[in-house]
Amino acid sequence: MPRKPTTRTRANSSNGANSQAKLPKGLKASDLVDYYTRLVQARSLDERIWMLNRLGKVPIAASSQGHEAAQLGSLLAAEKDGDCFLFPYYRDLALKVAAGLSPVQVMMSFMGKAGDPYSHGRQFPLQGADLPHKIIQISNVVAAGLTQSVGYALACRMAGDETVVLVYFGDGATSQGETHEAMNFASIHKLPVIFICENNRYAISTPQSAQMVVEEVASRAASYGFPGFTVDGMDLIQCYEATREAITHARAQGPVLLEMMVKRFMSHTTDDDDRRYRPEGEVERARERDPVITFARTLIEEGMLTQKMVDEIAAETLRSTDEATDVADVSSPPDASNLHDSVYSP
Amino acid sequence: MPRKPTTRTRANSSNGANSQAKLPKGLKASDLVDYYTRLVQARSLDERIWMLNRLGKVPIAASSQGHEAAQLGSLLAAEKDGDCFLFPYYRDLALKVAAGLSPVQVMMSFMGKAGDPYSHGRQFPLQGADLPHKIIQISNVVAAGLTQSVGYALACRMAGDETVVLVYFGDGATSQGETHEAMNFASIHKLPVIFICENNRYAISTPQSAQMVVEEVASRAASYGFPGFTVDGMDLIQCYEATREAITHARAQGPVLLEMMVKRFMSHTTDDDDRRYRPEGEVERARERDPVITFARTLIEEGMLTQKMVDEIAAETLRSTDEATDVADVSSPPDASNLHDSVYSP
Amino acid sequence: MAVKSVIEAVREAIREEMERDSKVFVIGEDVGIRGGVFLATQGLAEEFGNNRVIDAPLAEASIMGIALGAAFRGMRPIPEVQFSDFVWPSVNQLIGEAARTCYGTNGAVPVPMVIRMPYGGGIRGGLFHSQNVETHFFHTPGLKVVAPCTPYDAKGLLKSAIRDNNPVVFLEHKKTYRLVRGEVPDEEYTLPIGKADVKRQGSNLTVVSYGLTLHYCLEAAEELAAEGVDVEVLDLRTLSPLDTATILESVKKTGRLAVVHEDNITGGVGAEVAALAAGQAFEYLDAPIARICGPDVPTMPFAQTLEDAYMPTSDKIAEGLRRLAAY
Amino acid sequence: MAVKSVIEAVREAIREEMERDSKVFVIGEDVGIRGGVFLATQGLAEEFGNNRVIDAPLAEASIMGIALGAAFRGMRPIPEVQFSDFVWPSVNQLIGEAARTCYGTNGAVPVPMVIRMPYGGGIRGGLFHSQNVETHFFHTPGLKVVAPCTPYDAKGLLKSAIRDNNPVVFLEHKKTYRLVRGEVPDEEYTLPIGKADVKRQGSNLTVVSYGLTLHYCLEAAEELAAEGVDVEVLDLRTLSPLDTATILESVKKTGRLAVVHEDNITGGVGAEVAALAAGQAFEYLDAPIARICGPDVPTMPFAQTLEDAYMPTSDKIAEGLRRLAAY
Ligand SMILES: Cc1ncc(C[n+]2csc(CCOP(=O)(O)OP(=O)(O)O)c2C)c(N)n1
Ligand SMILES: Cc1ncc(C[n+]2csc(CCOP(=O)(O)OP(=O)(O)O)c2C)c(N)n1
Ligand SMILES: [Mg+2]
Ligand SMILES: [Mg+2]
Repeated sequence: MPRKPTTRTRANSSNGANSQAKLPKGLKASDLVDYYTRLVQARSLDERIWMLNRLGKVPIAASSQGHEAAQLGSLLAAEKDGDCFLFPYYRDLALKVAAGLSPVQVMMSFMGKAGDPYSHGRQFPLQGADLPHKIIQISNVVAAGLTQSVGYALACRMAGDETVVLVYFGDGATSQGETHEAMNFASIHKLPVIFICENNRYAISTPQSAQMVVEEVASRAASYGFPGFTVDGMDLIQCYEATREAITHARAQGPVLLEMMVKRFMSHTTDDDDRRYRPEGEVERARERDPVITFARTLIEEGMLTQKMVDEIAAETLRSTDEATDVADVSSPPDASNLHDSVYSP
Repeated sequence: MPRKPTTRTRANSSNGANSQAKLPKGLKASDLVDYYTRLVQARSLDERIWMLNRLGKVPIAASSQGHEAAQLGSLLAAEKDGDCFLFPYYRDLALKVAAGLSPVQVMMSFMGKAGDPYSHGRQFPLQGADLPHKIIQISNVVAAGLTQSVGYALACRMAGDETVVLVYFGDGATSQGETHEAMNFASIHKLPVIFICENNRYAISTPQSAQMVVEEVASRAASYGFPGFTVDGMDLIQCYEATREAITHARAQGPVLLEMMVKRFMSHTTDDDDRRYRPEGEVERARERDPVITFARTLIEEGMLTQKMVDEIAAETLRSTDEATDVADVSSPPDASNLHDSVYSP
Repeated sequence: MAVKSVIEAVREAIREEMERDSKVFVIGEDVGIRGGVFLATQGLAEEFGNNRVIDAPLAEASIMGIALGAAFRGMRPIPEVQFSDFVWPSVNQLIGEAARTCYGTNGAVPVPMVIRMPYGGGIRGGLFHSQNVETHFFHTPGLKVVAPCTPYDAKGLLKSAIRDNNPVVFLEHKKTYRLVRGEVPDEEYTLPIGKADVKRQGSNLTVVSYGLTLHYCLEAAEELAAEGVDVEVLDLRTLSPLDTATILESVKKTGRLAVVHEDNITGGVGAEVAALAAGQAFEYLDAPIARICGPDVPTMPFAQTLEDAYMPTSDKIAEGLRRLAAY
Repeated sequence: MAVKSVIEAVREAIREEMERDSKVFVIGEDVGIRGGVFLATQGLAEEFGNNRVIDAPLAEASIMGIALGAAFRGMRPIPEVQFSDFVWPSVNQLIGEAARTCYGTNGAVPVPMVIRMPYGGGIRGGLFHSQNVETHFFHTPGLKVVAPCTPYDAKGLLKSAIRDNNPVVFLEHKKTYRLVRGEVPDEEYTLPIGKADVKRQGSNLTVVSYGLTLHYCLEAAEELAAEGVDVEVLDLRTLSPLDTATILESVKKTGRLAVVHEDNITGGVGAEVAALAAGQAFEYLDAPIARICGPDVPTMPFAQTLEDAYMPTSDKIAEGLRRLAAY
């Protein structure tokens, strides 16, 4: 492991098209089409959820719109690797959806129904655990998952596993002391943890400049003697590649910090109104690099998709979203008696 | 303020003599003699306190032996500046003594007598506040003083003061999340805080290698975009000069991290036995650079002191220590009724 | 007098005290341009500048420690914890340091600071946005704990808290913020910390509560009045120091005591109130002391059904009081 | 059976469980080569290696969070908090996360972990090495809290705690470590969590306590026996879940209840015990419930005079019991 890590910023394609001319290492065309489909499905659900909030059917939601390329690119790398465990955070809607939940399960969770796969309606949507898809997110307390993910990695090593742990968090979470503690411990024990910072340059209303003096979160990896990279989080393939490399490094040599530069398209949550604090036009400009659009463009350019297929995918995912909404809407909430279950484990 | 700080290691005089041929900037010969006297007094008290512990008269003590040059060098800079406020930690016995307490006050504090100037016998020795000497140390909870010192600096700025705050801590404290939070906040607001790490490469029994991967704590200043320096903490004059420069920088441009490399001569506290975990001969080797000896040698070489004066100082300080011990020993403990006072402020 | 909401009363109190005393300042997450997530500090950054309304990085321990350090230097900081659920990373500074600063310096260093926290449930906040945290601070000598339930009390007590020379944990029940409205005098006033308030006079039994559930107790009392039971409703307002005199006086008068709170029953504030009465008004008690409190599960779940099942509602309270009256 | 000290019993329990189950590991500050500052883990690093006895950096939040994360993966971590006073930086992981993990995942993720903490005063530890922290965890559903006072109980309960699938806060009173000695069976045994123990049978009044003060209660009981008052001394051993049945049974038998603890009186565990009796054994009570507890000052000061003034000693307890018996 390099003792003096350098911060490497990967090429930033300013036009929004992915820079890869050929298939990225380890992927088939069908993988990309598959992930495009998951991306569109996630986006469709995300938009619908926001609307359902306005209709009073979903009490709260944090949107992943604008973060999806980072989430799905890293997820794709984890899936291809086959032995990764994920500690996402509350903004990782697309990640959690794409990891394998059905649209119905997603909607159940957002409406607080008994069918919620994460917590049986006890927690905020998609929070708790989805063990079948190797995901744990105990809370939405910012940065609380970081030390836990490091402990998980430690336990995997103790148990003889080769598992690599991916833990996700925002730029705001980097201010928490526990982020420092987690990275420090992971570095001392050279644990296979990839710290993925989805940097959208906001913690609710607080801009990055009020959170830190440094330009790049990735530069802080130097404090722990492990590598840190800043990548274009709007570019799914770049995120895939960076994560794939990071997984290899992590398994062999220890932690990596990946900073993925993303844009938050929506307000912080459905409870927030970002017009209070966001410069006009910022979101519009950011949407020019909407991963749903740019990824489709790339796949069409590469001949993996046609416009017709794109349209079909859009129609199909929308149908799933509609159906899921209807099914979840009429499904049962958890029974009141459940209140007292599982305070303790047997 | 430099955005990309570099870590500068100042020349290490391996023979233990101070490298300064002339008087350091801003100092008179009498200052150095004065500080030598304070150093010897602090050492004398420190040794006596340890002995009194073995005699059952002092329940607990953390020795500053081996850390004195760092503590007194920085104190001298603060005193010469004239507008500094100090947040020391539990190992800063020499600093607290040299800041102006009488030997009697020191002994009162260690014996838990009513004359304890820091807490009236409520706290561990020399813990609480010594406002006449501009010192606050609320607790011995490791790293708890850092954010407080940053808040103090913030308040000074709000009040229009030019005060610079010096906060002291060990290498162990750098692992605490709050250390990260304190440095991060100070950097964002460019507050006049000097973070002084007395690095003795141990947190009780835990060597630096089990605490962090980096070689120099000072390198972590880069994470906050402010300068960090590693200096020889066994060299009082070097610590003076580095702190003096840091004060100027801090007042004009914001935080500085000063790492002072020191040696812990004694066990962690009177409760500890470092033979359990310390390589044989380590302390003996470290004592070759005992600041009490090397500083005397320098002052003799520079013609500021004679051996006779050195002997007189030793005799005089010992006499003070003896006297202080006797006075404190027969003085009264706090009255039991004091238990209920000052839980709240009027 | 104008009718205002709790959040308006809180905002007014902060604004007036900032105007009155330049040492008062606010620090917290999103308190500046955003005005706080509940808008308690809306407009203050514009009026007093970013130096007195400081948007902190997302790090509660530093918010608390920095506020504390500023208090050492004579400032009167008002740190905001965005939701009480997020106070935990900061409690070393609060329980460990702030609460013991005055004591640990034998009175040399007072800590004039008010830690504001929106707390409590009933707003679909789930496990991490509904927490009742009062007991932890109630059980910490050196802290004062205030938990008002009306705009009038909130404003008067917050102003007193800001002028107090001790760390005051000021608990604002989120659900009351916009729901509870009431008259607030136009002229300046403060209310004493440490004084409970009899919100309803009664002779048959005493209910002690605070925060949101106080309102539910008043509703329940009305129900029981219709059934001929005259309930006295006592609003603690301040949890610490506890107004033991007012509690004991009421219990001695009615001979029957119920304690109601949203927080988990075991080891909650209600346990102390019950123990107080069982120790110092024993001869006056005509019935077992009733506690109608949140169950011992980790706060309110997200689903409506589960949240409802958790909450001590006016119906549940009325039922408990009915049983107590009938004993 | 051999006579052992509390610290020996603790060490044996950890050692035996580590031997029995390779999933058990220790993490904390100075737990390795140093063997912990109280030597609770002495020799374990040599025996089980540094991978199972991990010297952590000085950062309690990470110690707790890392232990918790390891528990998610099926390990059975035993994080050590060097002194209970230093638990505060870590309580977000403990109160916020660990306690709600099982509940917040609807039972999918159990948390088999034991958080060991030396706690309590009487050892000239001053304000920051004497803290009684039990109430904060007692009032946190999802945690279990164990506080034994003899070597026999310590060993049997620690072994059970390690085998339990929930986060157990295991409180070891520092002053008992070497002071309290007692017989410990040579053969393997465990004791059930959640069961109080009648340490002395009696018929005139019930004293409920735990930890160091339990021993003082036994001394006071002997004093009163000489005066013809027959005191039953009940050792809670487990604070959470509280053994309400045993408490109520004893109170119903004697009709008089005193609760004794070192922790601050207001809002302490004693308040809950008193509230329990005042709610569920009201008809059996012949006297006001007495609480003989630490005063409401921030723990024990350093000076001997002040520490003594704080501490509920056997004399103070005897006096309280005498008054209760005479009521
Ligand atoms: C400990 C804690 N403090 C405060 C909050 C409230 N809060 C929720 S999200 C958030 C901002 C997080 O920003 P960032 O980490 O950048 O993530 P993003 O939402 O931008 O993806 C805040 C302050 C919280 N959930 N946890
Ligand atoms: C939060 C906290 N955890 C643990 C301790 C116990 N403790 C006291 S000093 C110490 C080691 C500190 O090492 P370092 O910061 O390097 O200072 P040094 O003693 O070496 O000067 C520990 C673990 C404490 N006082 N506070
Ligand atoms: Mg962000
Ligand atoms: Mg050290």
